Amino acid sequence: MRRSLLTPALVLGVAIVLAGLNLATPAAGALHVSSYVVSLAGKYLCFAILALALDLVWGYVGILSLGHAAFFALGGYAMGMYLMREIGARGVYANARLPDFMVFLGWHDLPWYWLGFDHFAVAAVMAVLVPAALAFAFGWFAFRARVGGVYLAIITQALTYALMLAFFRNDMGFGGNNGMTDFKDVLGLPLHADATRAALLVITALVLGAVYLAARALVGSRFGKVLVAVRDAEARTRFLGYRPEAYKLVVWVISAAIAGIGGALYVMQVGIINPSEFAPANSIEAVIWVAVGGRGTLWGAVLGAVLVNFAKTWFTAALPEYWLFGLGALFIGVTLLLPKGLAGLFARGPVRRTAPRGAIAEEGAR
Amino acid sequence: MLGVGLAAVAAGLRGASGTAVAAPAAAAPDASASIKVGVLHSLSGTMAISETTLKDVMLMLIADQNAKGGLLGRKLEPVVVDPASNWPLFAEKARQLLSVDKAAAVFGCWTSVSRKSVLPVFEELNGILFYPVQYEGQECSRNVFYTGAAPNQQAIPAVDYLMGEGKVQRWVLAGTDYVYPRTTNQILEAYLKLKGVAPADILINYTPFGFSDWQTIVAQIKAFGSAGKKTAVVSTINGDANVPFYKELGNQGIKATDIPVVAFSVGEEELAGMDTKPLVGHLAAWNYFESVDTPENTAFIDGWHKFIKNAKRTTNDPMEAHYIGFNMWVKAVEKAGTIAPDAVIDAMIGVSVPNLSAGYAAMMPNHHLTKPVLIGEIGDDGQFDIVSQTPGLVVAQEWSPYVAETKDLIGDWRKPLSCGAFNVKTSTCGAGGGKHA
Amino acid sequence: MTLLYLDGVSVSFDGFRALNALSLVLEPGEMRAVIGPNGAGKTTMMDVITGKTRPDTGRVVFGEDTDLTRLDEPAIAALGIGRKFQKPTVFESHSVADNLLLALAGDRRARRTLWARETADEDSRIEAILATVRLSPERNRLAAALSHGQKQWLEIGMLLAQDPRLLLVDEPVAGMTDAETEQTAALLRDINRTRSVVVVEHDMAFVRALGVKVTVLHEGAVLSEGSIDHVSEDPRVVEVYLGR
Amino acid sequence: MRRLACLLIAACLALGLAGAARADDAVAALAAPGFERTRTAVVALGRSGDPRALPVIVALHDGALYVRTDHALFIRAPAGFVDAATGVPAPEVAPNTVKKVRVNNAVREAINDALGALRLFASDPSARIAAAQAVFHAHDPHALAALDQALAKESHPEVREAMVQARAAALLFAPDASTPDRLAAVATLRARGGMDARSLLDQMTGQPPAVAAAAASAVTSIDRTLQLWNLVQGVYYGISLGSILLLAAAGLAITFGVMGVINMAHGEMVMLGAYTTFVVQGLVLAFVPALSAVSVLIAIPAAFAVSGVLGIVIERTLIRWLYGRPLETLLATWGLSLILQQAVRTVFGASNRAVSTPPWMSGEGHLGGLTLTYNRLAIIVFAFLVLAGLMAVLRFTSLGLRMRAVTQNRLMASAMGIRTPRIDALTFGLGSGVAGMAGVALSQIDNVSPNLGQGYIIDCFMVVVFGGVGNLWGTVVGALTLGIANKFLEPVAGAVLGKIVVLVMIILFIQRKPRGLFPLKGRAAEA
Repeated sequence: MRRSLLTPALVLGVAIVLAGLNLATPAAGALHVSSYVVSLAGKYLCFAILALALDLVWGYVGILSLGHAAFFALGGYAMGMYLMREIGARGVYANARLPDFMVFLGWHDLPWYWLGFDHFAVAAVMAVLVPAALAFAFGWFAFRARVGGVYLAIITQALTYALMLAFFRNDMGFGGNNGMTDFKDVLGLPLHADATRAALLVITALVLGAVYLAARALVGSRFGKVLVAVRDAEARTRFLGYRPEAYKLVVWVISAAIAGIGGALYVMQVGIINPSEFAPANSIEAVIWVAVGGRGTLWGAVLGAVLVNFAKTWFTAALPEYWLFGLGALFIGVTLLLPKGLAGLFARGPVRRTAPRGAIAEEGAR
Repeated sequence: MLGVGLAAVAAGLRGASGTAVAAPAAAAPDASASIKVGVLHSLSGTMAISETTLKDVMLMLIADQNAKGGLLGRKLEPVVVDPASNWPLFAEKARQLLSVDKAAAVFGCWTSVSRKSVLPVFEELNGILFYPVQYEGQECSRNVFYTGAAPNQQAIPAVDYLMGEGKVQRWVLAGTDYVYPRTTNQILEAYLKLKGVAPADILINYTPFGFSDWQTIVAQIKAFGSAGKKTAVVSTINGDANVPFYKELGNQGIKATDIPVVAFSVGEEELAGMDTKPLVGHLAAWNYFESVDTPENTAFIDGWHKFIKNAKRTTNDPMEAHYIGFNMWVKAVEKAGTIAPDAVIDAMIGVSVPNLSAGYAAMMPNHHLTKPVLIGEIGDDGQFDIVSQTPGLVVAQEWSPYVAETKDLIGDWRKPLSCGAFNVKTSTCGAGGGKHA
Repeated sequence: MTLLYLDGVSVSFDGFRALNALSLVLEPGEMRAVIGPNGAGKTTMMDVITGKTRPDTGRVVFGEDTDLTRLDEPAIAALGIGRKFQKPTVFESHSVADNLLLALAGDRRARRTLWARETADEDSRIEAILATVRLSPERNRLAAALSHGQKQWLEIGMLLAQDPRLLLVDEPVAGMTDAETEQTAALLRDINRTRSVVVVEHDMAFVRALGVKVTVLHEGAVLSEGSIDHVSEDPRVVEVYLGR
Repeated sequence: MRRLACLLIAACLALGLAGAARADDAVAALAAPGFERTRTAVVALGRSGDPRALPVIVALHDGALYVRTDHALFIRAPAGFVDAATGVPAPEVAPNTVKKVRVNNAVREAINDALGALRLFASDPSARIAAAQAVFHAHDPHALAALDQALAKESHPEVREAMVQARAAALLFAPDASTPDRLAAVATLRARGGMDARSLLDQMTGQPPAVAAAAASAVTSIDRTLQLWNLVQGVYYGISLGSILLLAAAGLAITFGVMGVINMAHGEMVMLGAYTTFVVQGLVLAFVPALSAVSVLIAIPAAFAVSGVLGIVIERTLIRWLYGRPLETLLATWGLSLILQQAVRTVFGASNRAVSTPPWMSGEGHLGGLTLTYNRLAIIVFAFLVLAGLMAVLRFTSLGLRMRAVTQNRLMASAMGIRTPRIDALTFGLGSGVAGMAGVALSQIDNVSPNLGQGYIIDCFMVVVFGGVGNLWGTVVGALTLGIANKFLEPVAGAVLGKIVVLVMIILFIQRKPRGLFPLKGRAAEA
């Protein structure tokens, strides 16, 4: 049990230290942590939550989702809608009833699906519920039809792509290409105050820790054992009388909900949410965080998310012209040299055999 | 649960920290150190096509300034970052430029959404952003200087030209589905109706980003244009979608003499990516063309070719905007004698520098520029042949007079008013701008 | 009363007839060996019984009157039909004990397994099975680390844990040493005391060792049936095996 | 030259020298600045019928008309400047002393109309047809006299028809035309049909009621036929879009469909093909300008080679280590695509590159009311040629035989002495090469930019999955279905919504038929 507490404790500790140094030390001081670092750390942790969600389905049941960023973004939008309402009359058009972009489109009253979003609680619930509901609807069909492997990966990609196009449309009532931004405060606390930002960082760390422990309990349970069994030999579980589709569906929905939570925290700290969050590239990147960290180990996923994003931050500033080379090389290197990711370096037990060549066709057809 | 937690933790932390204030962007500059200038343009991803050139032009301008001995006796140091056409990354990088690199001014952004995503950061950290691209207006931040055109500095004169010279009576407003085209079309629609154009003679069409199969839509335009009245297309189609659009125009044999297309986002840079022979005569409205025949422009182009080591590289309107913006910033800093944001922001208003078309650009109290409007026809040499130019300079209308909520607003950052959205009717500072004050 | 009754079952994959109006009757408590050359339809027969493949025509009746062709794998498994694959398939990244735990009869529904805790009773049953399949010392090793023969046994053990009425065993001794083969034969006979078993096998020596009724499949239909001696004298069988 | 001469004579016969005086004023007016004046001058010149008009207008059209500070006009001929008014050589004129007479759209339009009227007497029938069509477009009553002249001596049936139609058009706008004439004209236009006839008839308001009514009914009848054709047109657009998808996806059908490799860098292979086209075009222009019209064709094998070889390299260095781990392959190739994009960006620069469309591929042809744009037509043909080639390779070549052997039963194949690694590499090379050829086609209709590939990769996967993995026919049907569906939804639902609907339909379809339209059957697929 102690080992299981290690990761969350570590994350929380770092978060608190950063927040503390940011607030308690003078801006010029040597120990001072700039609000830039704080918000950056917050962002990384949100991505870590997404990575955890993805690892649950990919690492433990072998469902590769190339559309998980969609659930993340939906959570973000739900929270974004609340933050939008919080702006109230402080928007550009000083319109208390409508968000700026609706005024701009010449709308006169709030669409029904915006009702209730001026309450934080509603938004928070929706941030979990909406992704979960979508995941349920999608998974219900997909897993029943035994769509798997590559096929599932590709239609999840289609899913997020379709959502991206949909949210681009201004008529959707979610701010079109610009999405939602210029948020003022959450629960009356100014979003741009260092204290709030620090608080959000700490809370994100807490949520991440909670999610981590929950996920750990899940995969530790007999349910979790069945998941791994499905990953290793789906047919066998069927002949043992299990219904893999049911297990997949449950974990898929849970995963989507977790992603949603991550998104909700993300939008508060990044201050903008727009359709580009649905871009297939984002989902693929998330998969890569997990791959780099090591699928099938929860802490690996967290590690991967933080490391890759840190690398990205650093690269884009240090060598803006060439960072893509670095990132690309990283992905190739990891998949070639560390099939089990960084976690694989510490993993005990035999390395999982790779299926014999030719299994591809089967994998494809499954 | 989350909310309660947030409130509690925040309260606790505030107690621990006392009052937390954002450090000004350029805190305590020591006289010897170089002055950092942030360059925030996408060098990868979809927007790299347009933005990379602006990064280069900034490097050139900074190099030139250093050759002239820098600024306030200090060297200028460009800080280039790559926001990778990723909007949240724009915000992150802006924050880095201001709070880590302590950039005295940042030149960057192209798309509206990128500007929107960095805006809160600049206002929070009290930085200075120079935004060089024509945009939809409806914004007037104290921390942003809009060196591109507002809708009235591009669209209206173009339409006037077509009505007059082109005798156009029927209009297709085709755009990419995002805020800039929608605002522009909103304004144009109102304007056209004002001019007595029947609603039946206006066709508005929106397409997604990077739209590449224009067959049906071009055919639709063709059909719309065959109703016996002279028809023109006003295109606010963005970036990637333009090349396939014009190629399809060429294929379906729509010549400028049949249905002229006037574009607001197609400049020399975009033309460089097309075979312009089929496009001869189609128009664009800008505040600058490479073909402008003035000594300043010739000098600028030569300098550019030397710097980029490629005599084929074109210049375009946003480059001129950066040229003007940078020179204005230099002037303002010299005027203020410091790079401290507040001083510079105040000093900026009223500064005027030569533009590249033998005129002067002045920074107005609404943080927008006065600009000439040029109409050019595409020539077979990939350049624009200037066929019309507004007699005087046009002052930007940052707030659309055609949107009920904003028709009474003006931006004026001069003290004592200092308001980005001042309502002249109620003579109150609208909440939208109030926060900037 | 019969346990399993295949009635004129036919299956074809784009043109190729894997099963051709196959009929077969299995009595309760019986052990039956099914032999036949490659492509005779042995594995397809298994697939049809366990619901993996839907037959084009024909019925598969289990027990009193359950038509298996209407059910899917988990449902059929729940009825008490266990299957062992040709290639041993166990859960490589689980320990031997966990493999058995997952196989133990019990509520398979997700909402149950979420909260399920391992009971003492389950533990003792696992112990018992481990003993039967001679894997007690391997209890906590990863299945991936087992030898080929051990995996075969573990899989049989999982079938036992399932506590089925009918076992379908596909080539259990493929790749086993003679000693292991011996033990397996004993094991199967042992199992047969309480359950019906169908064994598909190539290894004649093994079939002989089992000493049970033999069905010879050829081109998707029953070619011959009877004791091992009877079928091995049947000229058609000889023709199929030794001819050409 | 001969042609010009006889043309001049004809012109003289037609109109005599009456207009000479007017022409002089007009030429003078040309010299004065201001587009509007230039335009009116061109119109006057066109109507003057003065023999000197044509060369001047032609020169203006070709941008070879220059004006000197003293308002004297000169035509730049290969030999040197020629006085526009007199036609005598003016060697004393130096290029730096004269400025080009500038034109804008209004002037261009006037030029085209004027040239139309003047060329009615050209010796080449096709030129006369073009002229007649120009007059039709201009429908300028002043051209009536010339038209009647031309018709009087015209024997060529098609030319006659064109001229009659032009005459009808002009007549409708002649103030002094009699009602019966107008009615006849309306009938002619109705018979002619088409957009432009419709647009003329649309302007017949304020005419005598009989004419107005006739025009109205003509418009409706034309509209009816147009609607029918629109349907067919929609199908054509669909097929054209489908053929693009087919091209882009054909390569993937090999690498993904046959080999099961999820190649996220597939789009970049296409992109490289497009850039190859750009480079080849440059080289051809530089070294053998004579061939520049066919540089696109030259680019096809080049692109195939470039992408193909790169594909082989990728397979040998990267993919081979990842067989059996398709999901890892996906990640590695994604990384690869990032690298390729940035590499191209570093080499060619971030901005688009211009690939010009050869003359024989630009413009449009008509098939009844159907408009066929040549470059789309070319791409459709190309797509199916590529497909046929691909099938031929798979069916009839020993490579194809080996490929199928390897993909069906690797162990057996290698046991029979097939060098499976080599086959893998070649198969992947083939798929990538085809992608490269797709790039050549795309360079004709889309951006040649580092992001080119990204725009198509998702659609490609959709097509392959929808059609059914490992089945080229499936890919064909998939591509065409998606293309046509898209094009029919676009007008109804709008471009964005249309695409969304298609995507959702695919998602649902995959749920119903997880293995696509034409699934692989048999136990191999069941495993």
